[in-house]
Amino acid sequence: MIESSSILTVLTFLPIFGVAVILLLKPFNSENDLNIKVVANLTAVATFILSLVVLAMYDSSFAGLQMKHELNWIPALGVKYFFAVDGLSILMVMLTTFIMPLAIASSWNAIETQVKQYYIFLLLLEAGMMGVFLAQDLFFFYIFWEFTLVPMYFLIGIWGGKERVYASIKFFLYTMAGSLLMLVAILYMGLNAGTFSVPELIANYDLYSSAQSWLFWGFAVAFAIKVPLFPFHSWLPDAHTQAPTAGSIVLAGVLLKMGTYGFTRFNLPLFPEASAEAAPLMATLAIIGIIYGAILSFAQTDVKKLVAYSSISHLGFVMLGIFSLNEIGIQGAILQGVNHGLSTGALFFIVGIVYEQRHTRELSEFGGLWRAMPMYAVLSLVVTLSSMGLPGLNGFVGEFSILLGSIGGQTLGASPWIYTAFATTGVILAAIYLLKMYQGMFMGPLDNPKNQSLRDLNGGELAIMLSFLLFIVWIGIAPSGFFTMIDASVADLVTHMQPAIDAVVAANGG
Amino acid sequence: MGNLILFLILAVIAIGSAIMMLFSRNAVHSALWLILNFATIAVFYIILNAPFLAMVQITVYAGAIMVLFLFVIMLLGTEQGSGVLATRRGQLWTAAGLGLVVLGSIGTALVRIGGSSVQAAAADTSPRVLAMILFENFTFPFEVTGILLLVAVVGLYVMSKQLRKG
Amino acid sequence: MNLFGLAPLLLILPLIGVFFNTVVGRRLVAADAPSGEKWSGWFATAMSGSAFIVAVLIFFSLPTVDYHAQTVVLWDWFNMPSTDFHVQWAMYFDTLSATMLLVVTGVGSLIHIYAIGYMHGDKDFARFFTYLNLFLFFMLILVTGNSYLMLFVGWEGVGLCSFLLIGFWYDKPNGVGILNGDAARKAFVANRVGDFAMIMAMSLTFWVFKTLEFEGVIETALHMFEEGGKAAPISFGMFTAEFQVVLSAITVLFLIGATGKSAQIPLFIWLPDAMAGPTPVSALIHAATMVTSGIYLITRSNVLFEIVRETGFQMAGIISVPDLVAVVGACTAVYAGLIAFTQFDVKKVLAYSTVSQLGFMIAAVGMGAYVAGMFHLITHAFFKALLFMGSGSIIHGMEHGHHHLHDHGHGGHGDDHHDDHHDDHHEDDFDPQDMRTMGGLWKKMPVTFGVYVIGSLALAGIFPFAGFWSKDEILAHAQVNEFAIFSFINIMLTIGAFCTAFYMTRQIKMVFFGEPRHEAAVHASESNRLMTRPLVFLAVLSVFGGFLNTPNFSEPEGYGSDYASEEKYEESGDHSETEAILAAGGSKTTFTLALEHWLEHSIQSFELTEEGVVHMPHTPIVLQYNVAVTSSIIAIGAILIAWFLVFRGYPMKPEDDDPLQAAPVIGTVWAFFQGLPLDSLYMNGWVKRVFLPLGEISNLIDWDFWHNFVHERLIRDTFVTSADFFSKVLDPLGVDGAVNGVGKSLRNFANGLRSTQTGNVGNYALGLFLGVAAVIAYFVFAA
Amino acid sequence: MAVTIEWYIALSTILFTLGALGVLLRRNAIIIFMSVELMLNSANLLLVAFAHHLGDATGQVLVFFVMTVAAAEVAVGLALIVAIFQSKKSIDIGDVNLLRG
Repeated sequence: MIESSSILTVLTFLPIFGVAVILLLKPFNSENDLNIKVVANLTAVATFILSLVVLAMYDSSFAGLQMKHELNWIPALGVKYFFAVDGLSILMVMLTTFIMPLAIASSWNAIETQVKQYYIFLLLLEAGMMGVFLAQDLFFFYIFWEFTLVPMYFLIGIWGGKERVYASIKFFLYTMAGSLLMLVAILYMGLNAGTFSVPELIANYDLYSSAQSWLFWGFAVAFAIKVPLFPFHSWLPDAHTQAPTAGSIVLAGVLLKMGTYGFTRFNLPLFPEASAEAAPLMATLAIIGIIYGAILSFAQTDVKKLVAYSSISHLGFVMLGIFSLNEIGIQGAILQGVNHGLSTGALFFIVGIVYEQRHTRELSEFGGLWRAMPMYAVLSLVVTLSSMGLPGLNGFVGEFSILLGSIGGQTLGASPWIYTAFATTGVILAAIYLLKMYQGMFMGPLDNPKNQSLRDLNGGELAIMLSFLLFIVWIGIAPSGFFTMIDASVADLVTHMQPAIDAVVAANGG
Repeated sequence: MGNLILFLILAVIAIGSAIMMLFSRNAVHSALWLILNFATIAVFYIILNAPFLAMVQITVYAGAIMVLFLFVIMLLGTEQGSGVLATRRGQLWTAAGLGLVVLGSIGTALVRIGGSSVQAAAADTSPRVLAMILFENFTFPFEVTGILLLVAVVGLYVMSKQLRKG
Repeated sequence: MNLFGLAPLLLILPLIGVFFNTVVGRRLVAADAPSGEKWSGWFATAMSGSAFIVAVLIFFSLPTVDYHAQTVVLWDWFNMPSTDFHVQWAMYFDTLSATMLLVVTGVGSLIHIYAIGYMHGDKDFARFFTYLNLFLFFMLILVTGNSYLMLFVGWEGVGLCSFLLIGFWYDKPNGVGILNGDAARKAFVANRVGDFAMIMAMSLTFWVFKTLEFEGVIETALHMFEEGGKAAPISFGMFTAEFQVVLSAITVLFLIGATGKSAQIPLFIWLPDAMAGPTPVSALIHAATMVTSGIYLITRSNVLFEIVRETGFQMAGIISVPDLVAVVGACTAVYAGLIAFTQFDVKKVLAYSTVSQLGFMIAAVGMGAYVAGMFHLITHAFFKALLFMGSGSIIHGMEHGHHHLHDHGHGGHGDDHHDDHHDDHHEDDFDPQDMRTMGGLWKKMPVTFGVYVIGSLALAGIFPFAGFWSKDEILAHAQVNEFAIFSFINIMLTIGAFCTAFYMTRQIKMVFFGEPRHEAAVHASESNRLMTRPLVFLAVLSVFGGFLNTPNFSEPEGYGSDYASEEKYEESGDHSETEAILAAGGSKTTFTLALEHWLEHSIQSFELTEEGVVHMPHTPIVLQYNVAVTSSIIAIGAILIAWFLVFRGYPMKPEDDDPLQAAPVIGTVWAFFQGLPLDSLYMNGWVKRVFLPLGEISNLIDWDFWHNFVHERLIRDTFVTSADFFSKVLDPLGVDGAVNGVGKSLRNFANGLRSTQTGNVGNYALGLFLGVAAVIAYFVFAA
Repeated sequence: MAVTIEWYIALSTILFTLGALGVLLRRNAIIIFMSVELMLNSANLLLVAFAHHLGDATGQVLVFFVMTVAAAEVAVGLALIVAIFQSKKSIDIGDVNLLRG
């Protein structure tokens, strides 16, 4: 393990470097802004390659933070410039660096106006997300957390659909409002403990533990809005339906994971007792989200909205896994976060492909596309099945681990299987709404003349789809490597929480 | 005494050529008068123990720069222009008044000081010494000046492209 | 000879077939249909055939390792080092999975060959074979998986293939394609309901046994039972319960899973609709292999079920899980048997028949007669595949005849050929599957007729066909046990057997005898040899398949017990003698009970005694003459009644009622079963009445209330209204007035300044010079 | 009577003032430029005179810098004039008043 290393700093700010290059560029050929696209794509790919280096340096047997880059930033307040990675975040970082090139590449033909600004915002967003996943100082983290809002706000507001301005403002205000509660909590903790660094805060648990149930909810509301956990999901359908395809991919793929990551990184270790006490409530909300999101998803006629609501359902699984508070559930939840990023990201990409050609997303406008676009149909089928949790594909791996974890849920009362049973109905419901979507789009006769001239995937789209599919299948059939990466850290987390969990169990007469 | 006479003669030529440059309607004439003025100043340089600068004055100023002026004048074909009197009255009189204020101020100052200054020993001003000073004490300004020239060149290049397009 | 190293080929070969047909085969067929079809079809068949050869080699390798189960590990799947959760991709071979392997690959290969003929001319020919090979792949995972989780992979995978194949003709015009899609979706969702139970069962299994591998689960279960008895406490998290309760929960969940996959009450509704798929699919997936996986699952978990039986734990104080399994099976057997003779669609009759026969198998495993269940599974695979493919041949012949009427040149089966002609006046609603349009086909299609009769006799359980032996074994098992529940099952299954013979007779009479009732039937012709050869082959298996497990006709010498009185065996206490005899019987070259001896290496029987768990060999079955005679009489009676009394009036016209429909009492029953809404319960009932409104209500709540009302009306509009108040009322009077005043004066001042900017360089230079002069003057005069 | 530094200051002042008047009074942009050159030269003259007066060659070195800047300025300035002429067809600064408020 490398004790002090600036590689994470480089990784985080590499996209910013790309932004600087783009700013200096004058389009050689102003008609398609080729050079801007090339630079943006290259930057994203370079970031991915650098993250592979980080992965190679990552020691999966070590539970704590690695590759630390720790500097005093505002010594008077105890604020640090502190990047580090561990099992809770390594997969999130990899997910970010993997999704971003695909999202950027998917915009190649889709974005025609203000190309320069578009790519700048995407790259800024990438840097912000990396910062969120790597920062280990609450103050520092908060800066990145808020920073990600800005590029996303513009991405939705400028390149979005008809109601884009409304959706972007709603997105911004909703998430901002939640974050402010977190800011209050962060300031309270930091000023009481004299430090904002997460490991030091955990070590100084006594200094803030008396207020932990309040602090827990301060953080939880911010993260729950981001996830989004029922009932804080109202911004999601608007943001998703209005966002451009790449925006949706990033939103579903990475931004939502910031919420679930926040729970594992901050809520569980910082407030173990409050977490253990809140687990039944959080799990209940998660399950309501699973079922409610699925039913809503079924009721949609707009394909993109259908997929958006399915995110609520899928993220419900992740939350359930986290609040089972055992190794299997939390590992499953982290991996399911990655899986959801891949599957739902790919689904949004799929919707984007037909939308680009037909400029509609109404299910009734489609039908029989299999005949017109066979390759697209087959690949979409695999992605749909992955989202549905077919064993052998990635969705099942996460879902099953979560369900397995939830039945052994540590603080879910004497009948944790009730949670599991309700959550498992989500599996049935997923089949219902996803098959409705698939049948509506691809099966039935190809009788709409507008659909008959649709073209199948081109080379670029195929490459993007295959990149998604590579990991969808890989995680599906050989997830043990991924689990190994996060295992030590999660085990450490659960061990850290165990006394608190036992105390709560004892208090509840378990 | 001979020196003073020489100085006065040269001063008269310099001031006269400057005035002629100022009042010539024809721009080419103005340029020619200015060359004369520069040449006179080159003679002053020789008197002031700066032979190398005198040569530079002739080659760079009287030669290169003024040729450039003439070249542009010819290129644009704008020899004939309005004279001094074409200026607006207010401008003319204010300018003249201000000129007098400056002259008067400096003159007053000179009169107040009186001719009591003491001449120092003559310094070695061979090109070698100048180069030593230039490259030892003024290395950085020298570099900056180089960049300035480079910027001028690049700027001219860009402008010439624009000119061609426009 | 140990060839288990070849095992991965079982999975690789079908996958090669899948990739070949997706990438190459598709293009070949598109480029040149006749030769492309040959390549595509035969390549897939070759893959399936090779898998069969591998299966045979593995089958013969098992004796060389003394029938010990073999595990072939492929690679890690789930592995969380800090927990016990560790599942591998590993293949598990014992006699049970080897048997399933042979059935799946053997029948599968025959159906591949048949499908080459059946699917001829279809534009999606290669896609069909892709799916068939994919199905084979998943089915092989299902039967070879070494853990419940891997079994589940195959379990879901075959469900997927079933979905794809039922919806194979997804774009047929006139709404047929959409109906096909609906049927496919219904199958998938019904299966998912079963999968729900499977996931729950597996989750519980893991927390109880800390593993999901069959061997580990069984060992731990026996160990726990031995140590703690039925009330051994199980606890994890904050959960605690007794061993027998948890195990009952696990097994009942497995039962629900099995009802989904094996189409039992209440989840059987999807199977009849699944007939929308091409007929080879009905034969392979919905008769011979996939639907039997529920039986396989229960047989695989037999130890868990037997432990539950031993504990005697009654769910809700009413019934124990194994008994529930048997009851569900028996009820399904009768219920589906009754529905079967109200059907007019040639394939629907067979579909309900399949449900009924699966009921027999489930009832068998529920009674603990695992071998009998497996035996019936195998023979059923033979004759039901035969019957389905025979019905495919009939449909093919009818379509052929139908085309003959319109265009004389064109033969062969297309996916929607008859729809091509639907502008022809009276042929709009011609359905080649409706038995009422058939009749007298035995002359036109002699081979099909012959094999169909053999299949029907086997299904009806007529001596000496395969079905006789297997069905008899189940009935014998039901009869010889003395518990009340077994008597009930015995009665139900006997009724089921009667129904079977009855509806098959009705079908044969309607299809093959009498006068043709439609022009198409007049012109029908025999199918090509690619289709009939596999039929003949299966017919042979249907005749002789029963000898796989022929019972002893008399008690083996020195064996002082019969099947009816296991108690005696237990009481005798002297096990060594009988075990010796059995061992001798097992290795002796004898054709009796071959399957029983073969499977006893996988299916454990045991008894909890004071010394702990004692493994007990299986008792051999002696032919129960009373059962055999009774069931034969019932079957033959049913045939005769159907032939001479009830359906004497056949042939009938398409618009006629069935004679039973007209009968006074039976007519009511008929109407009840035919009009039963269960069949359309899913699409019309559940989805339309429950799920769609639920979705709309949720949408109402989420969008109209939560999104539009709370967020938009309450929060946003309150904000906007107050903002309006500030901007329109408060601001102009107070704040704005002051601000505007400052603004105005600034503006005037700025306008004044503006005039100083002339834009003339001279003026600016003058200003500059003014400054210079001022500075100089200041230094000279003021400083 | 020796030629002291005062004489040179006087001469330089006169030349500088004349140059300034040229900038202020002429409307021909080229002549304005020449006047600027004249002002620079008067400054140069003074630098050299002081160098002579103080016996320090550094003053002469500074003249080099002034010349360099002047050369650059002339080059850019003349290019600007050409550019203006191309768009306005005149080099009369009275015609160039885009900055008028």
